[in-house]
Amino acid sequence: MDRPLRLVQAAPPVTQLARVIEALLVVASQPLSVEELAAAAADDAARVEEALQLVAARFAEGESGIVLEHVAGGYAFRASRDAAEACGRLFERPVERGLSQAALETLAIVAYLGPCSRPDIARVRGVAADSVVANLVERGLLAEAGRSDDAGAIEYRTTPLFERIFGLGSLAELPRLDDLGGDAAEIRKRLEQIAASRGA
Amino acid sequence: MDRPLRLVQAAPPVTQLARVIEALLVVASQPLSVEELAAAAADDAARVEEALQLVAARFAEGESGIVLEHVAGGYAFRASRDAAEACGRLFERPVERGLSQAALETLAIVAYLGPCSRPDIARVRGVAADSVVANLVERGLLAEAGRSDDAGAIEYRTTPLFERIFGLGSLAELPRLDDLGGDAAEIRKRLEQIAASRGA
Amino acid sequence: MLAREFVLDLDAFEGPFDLLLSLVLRDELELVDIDLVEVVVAFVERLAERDEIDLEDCGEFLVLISSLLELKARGLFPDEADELAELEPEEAAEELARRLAEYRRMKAAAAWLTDRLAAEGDRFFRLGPAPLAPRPERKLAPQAPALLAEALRALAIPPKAVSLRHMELRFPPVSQFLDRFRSVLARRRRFDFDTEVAGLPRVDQAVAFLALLELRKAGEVELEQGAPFAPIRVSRLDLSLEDDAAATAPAAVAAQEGTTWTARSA
Repeated sequence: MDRPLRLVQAAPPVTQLARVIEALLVVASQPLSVEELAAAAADDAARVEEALQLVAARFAEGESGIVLEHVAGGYAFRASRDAAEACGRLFERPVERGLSQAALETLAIVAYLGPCSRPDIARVRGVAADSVVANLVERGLLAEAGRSDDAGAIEYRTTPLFERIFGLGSLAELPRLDDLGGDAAEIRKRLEQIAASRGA
Repeated sequence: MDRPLRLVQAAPPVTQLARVIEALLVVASQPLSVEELAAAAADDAARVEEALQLVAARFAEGESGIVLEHVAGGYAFRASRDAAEACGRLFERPVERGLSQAALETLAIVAYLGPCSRPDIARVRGVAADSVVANLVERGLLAEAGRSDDAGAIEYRTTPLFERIFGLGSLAELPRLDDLGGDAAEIRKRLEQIAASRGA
Repeated sequence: MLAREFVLDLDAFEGPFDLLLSLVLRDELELVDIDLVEVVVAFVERLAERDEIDLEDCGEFLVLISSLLELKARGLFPDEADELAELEPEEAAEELARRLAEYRRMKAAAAWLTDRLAAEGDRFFRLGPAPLAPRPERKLAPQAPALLAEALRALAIPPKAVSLRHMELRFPPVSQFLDRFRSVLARRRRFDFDTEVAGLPRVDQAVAFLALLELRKAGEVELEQGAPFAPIRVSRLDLSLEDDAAATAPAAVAAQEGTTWTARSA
């Protein structure tokens, strides 16, 4: 009874906490607040603030290519200013020459067959269209066009950017496909049947 | 006239190039190859390799919370392994470990046999591959790679994310197939033994 | 009965084998989604838990699982029936061995990936863009509208039948042999299985044997074998026939009880 039991483990040094914070920040896709960092590190906010000072010193402008930045939502890493030119080159994408087969098929379906939902496109292609459609929406080549009457699925249409890139005054200028069917409904039906016969 | 004009600017020191590389890697969304780094930094590949050594030394496991790794054909930062627990509290693992047996076999088939269609996979596994392939595409581990020449079926390949999650520098780091599993001649012999023991 | 009641825990199905069968027969479950190897493994595991092996159970299971395999093979490779006959037994054995080796290698590769995933599970990295990275703008060169028409026309080309004959096994339906044996038994009271199937390819012989087990299960025939690998004698079970009553009676009783396995295979 003379000596009290030591139940509390000594906290790890702040340098170690600083490393954990570096790790968290390099994985994060958004700035992290002191509270978020403390919760993840299972440590207290005051010590996190202390550790952040160490991180800030290690990752300071002029010292390092990685720089710790305090922004509205918390802390995040950014590229140093003297690497701005190199970063500009990295993110400046070369003009893409062409589209993937999946993208081309999807655009052709929507352009020729009229507004289509993702299940519609999947039926014609014979494979799920979710990621291709998301990608084309992000690139501004497809846009949402309300919900279909029956199933309530979101339908997509081609955009003015699509027409510009394909050099079309309007969708009416698309090359004719009379060999495939009289109208869009007929073509769609035919393609769906072939996709089904193609199987898995 | 005594002193020649200095027209050639001395290349900046490699330490400076190392900082630029750090900056590029901290903002990049994917691993960057030496060529990509060299193009962005407007420097030559040999010097980039040299600078990467400096970056690797600064961001080594055990030394830093941020670690440089060679993965999926390029270089990328990740969190140090000793921060895994903290990371696990804040982030989801890129792919939860619960990949099903079916998913792992499908990944193995595509990784080893190269672009494969769903029927190709079904033929090897003896089970329809549709739902498992759709799931792996959704998780970003497989991606479409065009249509096959003969049957027009969509073919799939593994993604850089697959290599990253499995910690592979490239697909070439997979163990040789010859070293895995059975050999056809040996299996054939066993089949013959079984057939012979049944009597004719 | 073990063969029908043992419980399965598969990716696509959880429950007794019996239920799996009825769901498949009612088209409520896609056979192509079921890993039949798992079913066999589960059955063998249950079997191993028992002290003695019940041949009745094994026979029934064999018939059921082979029927499922046949259905599944046809489901996976629907258009191959005509090409199947072309494969020589020698080639078939070669091909089977090749495919089993390939599948085993893929299983091993999957096991390697599993270990790898466990070892690399503590590597965290960022997915998606960095918080303070510039947003790249993707620019696309002008495209020819003809590409769109081509893409749609390509989708309208009916798929060529893929030749799978290099990897198929000849696999006649069990029903073919059921019909054949029944018609033989309509003419003759007994026949010798080995003589009846002599000259057939081995796979056919195997399917014929399954048909035999099916007939035995239905109580239509009695099977006898004097010693291991001795010829199997097949006798019609039919009480209405008066002749040779002494030989028929005990077999008929066995069929009614439905429990005794009369093939004396030592």
